[in-house]
Amino acid sequence: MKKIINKTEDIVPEMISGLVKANSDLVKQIEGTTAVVRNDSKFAEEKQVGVVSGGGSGHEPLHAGYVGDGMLSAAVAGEVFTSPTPDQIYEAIKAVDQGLGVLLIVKNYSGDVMNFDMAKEMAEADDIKIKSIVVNDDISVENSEFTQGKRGVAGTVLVEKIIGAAARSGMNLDDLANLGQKVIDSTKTVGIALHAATVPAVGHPGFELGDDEIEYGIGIHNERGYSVEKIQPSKELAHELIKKIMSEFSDRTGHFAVLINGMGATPLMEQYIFANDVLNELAADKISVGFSKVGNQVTSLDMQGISLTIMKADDDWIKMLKEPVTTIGW
Amino acid sequence: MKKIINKTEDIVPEMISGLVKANSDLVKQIEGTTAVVRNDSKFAEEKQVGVVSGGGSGHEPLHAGYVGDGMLSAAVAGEVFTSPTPDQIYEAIKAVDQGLGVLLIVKNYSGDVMNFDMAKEMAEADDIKIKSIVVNDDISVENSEFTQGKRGVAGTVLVEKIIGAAARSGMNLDDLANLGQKVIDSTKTVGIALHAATVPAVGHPGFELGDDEIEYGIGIHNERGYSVEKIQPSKELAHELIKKIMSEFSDRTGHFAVLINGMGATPLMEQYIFANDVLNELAADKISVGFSKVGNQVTSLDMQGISLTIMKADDDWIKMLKEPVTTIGW
Amino acid sequence: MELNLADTKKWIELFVEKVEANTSELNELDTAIGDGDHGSNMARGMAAVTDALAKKEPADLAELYKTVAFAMIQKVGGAPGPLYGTAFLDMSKKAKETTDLAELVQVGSDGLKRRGQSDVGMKTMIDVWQPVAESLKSNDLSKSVVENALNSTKDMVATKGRASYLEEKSKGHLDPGSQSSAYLFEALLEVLGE
Amino acid sequence: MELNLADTKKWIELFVEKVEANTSELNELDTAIGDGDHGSNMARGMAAVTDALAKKEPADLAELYKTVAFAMIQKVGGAPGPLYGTAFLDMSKKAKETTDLAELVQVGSDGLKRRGQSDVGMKTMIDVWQPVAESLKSNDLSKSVVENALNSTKDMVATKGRASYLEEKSKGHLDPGSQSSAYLFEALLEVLGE
Ligand SMILES: Nc1ncnc2c1ncn2[C@@H]1O[C@H](COP(=O)(O)OP(=O)(O)O)[C@@H](O)[C@H]1O
Ligand SMILES: Nc1ncnc2c1ncn2[C@@H]1O[C@H](COP(=O)(O)OP(=O)(O)O)[C@@H](O)[C@H]1O
Ligand SMILES: [Mg+2]
Ligand SMILES: [Mg+2]
Ligand SMILES: [Mg+2]
Ligand SMILES: [Mg+2]
Repeated sequence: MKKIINKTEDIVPEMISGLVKANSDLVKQIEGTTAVVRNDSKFAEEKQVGVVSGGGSGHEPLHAGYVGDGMLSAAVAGEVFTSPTPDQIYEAIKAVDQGLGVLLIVKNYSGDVMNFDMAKEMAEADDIKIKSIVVNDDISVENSEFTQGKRGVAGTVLVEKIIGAAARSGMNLDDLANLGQKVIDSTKTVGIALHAATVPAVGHPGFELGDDEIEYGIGIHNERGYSVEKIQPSKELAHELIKKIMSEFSDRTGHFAVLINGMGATPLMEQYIFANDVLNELAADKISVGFSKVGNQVTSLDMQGISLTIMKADDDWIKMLKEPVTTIGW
Repeated sequence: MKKIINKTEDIVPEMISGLVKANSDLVKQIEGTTAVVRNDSKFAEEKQVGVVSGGGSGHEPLHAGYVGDGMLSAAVAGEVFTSPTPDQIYEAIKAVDQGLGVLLIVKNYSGDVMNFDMAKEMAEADDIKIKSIVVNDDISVENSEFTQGKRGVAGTVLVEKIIGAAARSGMNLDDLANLGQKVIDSTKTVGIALHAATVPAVGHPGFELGDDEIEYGIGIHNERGYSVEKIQPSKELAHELIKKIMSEFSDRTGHFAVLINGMGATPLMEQYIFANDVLNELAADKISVGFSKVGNQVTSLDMQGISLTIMKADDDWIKMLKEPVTTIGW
Repeated sequence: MELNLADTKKWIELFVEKVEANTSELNELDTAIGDGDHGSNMARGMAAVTDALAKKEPADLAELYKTVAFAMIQKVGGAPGPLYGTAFLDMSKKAKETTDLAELVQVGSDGLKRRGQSDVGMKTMIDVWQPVAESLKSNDLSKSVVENALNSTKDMVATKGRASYLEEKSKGHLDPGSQSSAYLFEALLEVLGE
Repeated sequence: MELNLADTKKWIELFVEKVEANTSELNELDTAIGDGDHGSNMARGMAAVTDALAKKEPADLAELYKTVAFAMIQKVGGAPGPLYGTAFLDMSKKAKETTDLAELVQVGSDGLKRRGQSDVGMKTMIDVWQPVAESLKSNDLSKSVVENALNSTKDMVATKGRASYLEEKSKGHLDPGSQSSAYLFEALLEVLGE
């Protein structure tokens, strides 16, 4: 394992410290935590419901990179691939509550759900109005009574963008939570890996793939997917993922939003080639794409791979996705 | 070699086509070329000197990702690691000239210099006012009469940002060229690689490094650097690069701008840790950092590595670096 | 059965030792069906517990359990932070009413179920806590009770936690959280002198 | 010495064949001291030359050279596009005045120097073009002239082009552009029947 780090146990605090130092006009660190909160001038001036997200580290720019005017009010970073602790989340909640309440955006992992729940209980004890929504866009895992449910992956950033825009526009907490749930229910993602990520504390890739193999349906923590296959041309990969995702939408009218997401070690060049194939096939299928974005948004350390997210989007959502924000990573 | 591509010869046109389709509100493709030009509403309305850059592909988001209001007017993409051809550059020049002339920003490689020179001759034949500046910020190569001169690397994006801001503010062609040269002369970069890039047509990494080795001074086309060493903690890497770069500046007063640049396959997590070490050491040395940026800006395909750019910057330049732009990649 | 303050502290210290001695074993178990960090997560928690106990000697059982709970909640994160944290926090509250060990462990197990929205048979640490709580009630906790409970998770299909994403493929592996809980109750048995 | 339109076309066709047969050899040479693409660059140019010649039969020498020049300028990019392009473009212009081969190749070599801001001894294709131009003038171009010119680049330190970044380490390798130029003049020798 070759990584540009110092001590393994210092990775997260040093990363957050670097992020904050390099972007002090946008964000500041909450003392004693690895949580960051908005530091722009508008933050203090304009009242809105606070929007807080967070989760294990290793998915950068998610979540700290999305703190800013029009997106998150604060983000909490846990250890690598490990949910942050409730006290840190609680500090973030307190730092952003302006009396209008706080919405928590949680990815559906048992650790995250439990830690955010505990933080919520702590905030409730302070009489802070608080709600949470749980993102579970990864359709490669079946949603059945026998599993934790579907995982939250790249679609999270689209949820954060829409909720951030709605919160900025003055939407109240209950409506935000309802909107968030609707957005989540309309958002579907599948990812593929060419090479697994190496967790620094582990020191080797989470799984091995042959020189010509890819895995469909992987998660963002080296969770295995639903099948290992020979690598195909980008066009075929795009076709496979589109087929899988679009089968989840019975109604193909109206607009869709598309996110092509790099997993960390896949260059933009490949992401754009894949985007070209995705957008060509959707156009051929007469699916109207109202918004599209390509880049490393929700990564998995140094995983080589890509994910495709498609959202059936109201016209309003498309507008909200397109609104300018002042964040590091959007 | 595992890459998300179709046919090797289609990489660049498909990449540009994907980029343009996914960002049609910002850029459009110049027909028959792999050049992209601004497509925002302001472009037609506001007159300014055109700013055109370009070069071999494989450095995304450079250059097409920096086309937009406040940065480049157009960008021309060549084959992977190969300068674009003069006729394509010429088309880009014609597409952006509004009668006030066009400035070309060229990276110092003989291919780029020659192709842009030929394009310039073609444009001059059309009576277009045209000048060019050549970026050569990579101090790991000696600048002597025996070499092509120093290479143009990550500092290019800072040059494009400042020139873009100045052009937007209405600066004329001659002044822009002078400003560009001053900025170039004040910008110094050194990079390190943990793993070489794999050129798709070649199919294997450009060079091999041991499991615990890094190379100092590599270029953005797999050019070898000045020494191969055992990997060190991020702090030591930062120290080595800062020492090398700061020795180029006799005057350490005033402000500096800092760019920490990922080479393509190095996660943001590592870039922020490195940024933390760089900014800590500069602060300890009482160097005032007026602007800093971290991310994949000038990449080298799937190279694992990082570069550090430091610019001695006028107060005006710091302001220009901070101005908002509407581009895909800044 | 009761456990006084000194013995309970010894129990926790032995638990810390066992987890620290087996950190990579726990990571390995979690690599098979999770994300490979259960050992690291627990070790971070154990260091925090040690620190907290060194900083302030707990005055009573309730304070001791609370110290353990807070250390784990604040330093572990992931799944085990809230799980162990809630178990020990609920035990701390209960310790104000009773010092009966069987009752305390049952309250801890109930805390796990509440926090994890889970129950026995889902291939989680509850599959160790619940049988242990029951054998404490009938006063026949033994090494083999703990071992059997742990081993019972091997052939289960996980329906909670990260391992559940593997569905059928989660079979054939011990549950990492059950292994760390087995260390907890093996430590208890050592304190009880068995 | 003169070369008529048909023979000049044959020359170019043979050049195309040689480059296409040796694309990976040229890439390998460029991998050692450059970025590994000289073969791919030249092959792209050769395909364009073939296309252009197939599309329209050139009416005279000037048109033929211009066709080759434009195809390379528009399709190669990198260093060899402008270099070969300029050489052939200057030859095309000169061909309007003279059909003397020695004069034409000298004009091509001068074009390389102008475009590349370079001269002999810098480990570039000029180290093949210039000796060839001179031997054409004295009417003693031969295989060994081309071979010697090519081999002379081996021990040079590059001072122009990508190889110059290697400084001393560029020694010991043939210059890739000189190799492709050697193919050009070997093709010429074949047409001249030697
Ligand atoms: N919902 C749940 N209820 C009870 N126990 C759970 C639950 N989710 C996870 N666990 C326990 O947590 C253990 C995993 O811990 P760990 O690997 O440290 O956390 P993470 O899954 O966050 O990486 C599992 O082996 C299981 O025993
Ligand atoms: N300034 C120059 N003058 C003359 N020839 C040059 C110059 N720069 C490069 N060359 C020639 O170009 C060749 C490299 O071509 P190629 O590898 O295709 O281009 P690139 O360097 O753009 O990758 C060199 O071997 C050399 O012969
Ligand atoms: Mg974990
Ligand atoms: Mg090249
Ligand atoms: Mg785990
Ligand atoms: Mg080359």
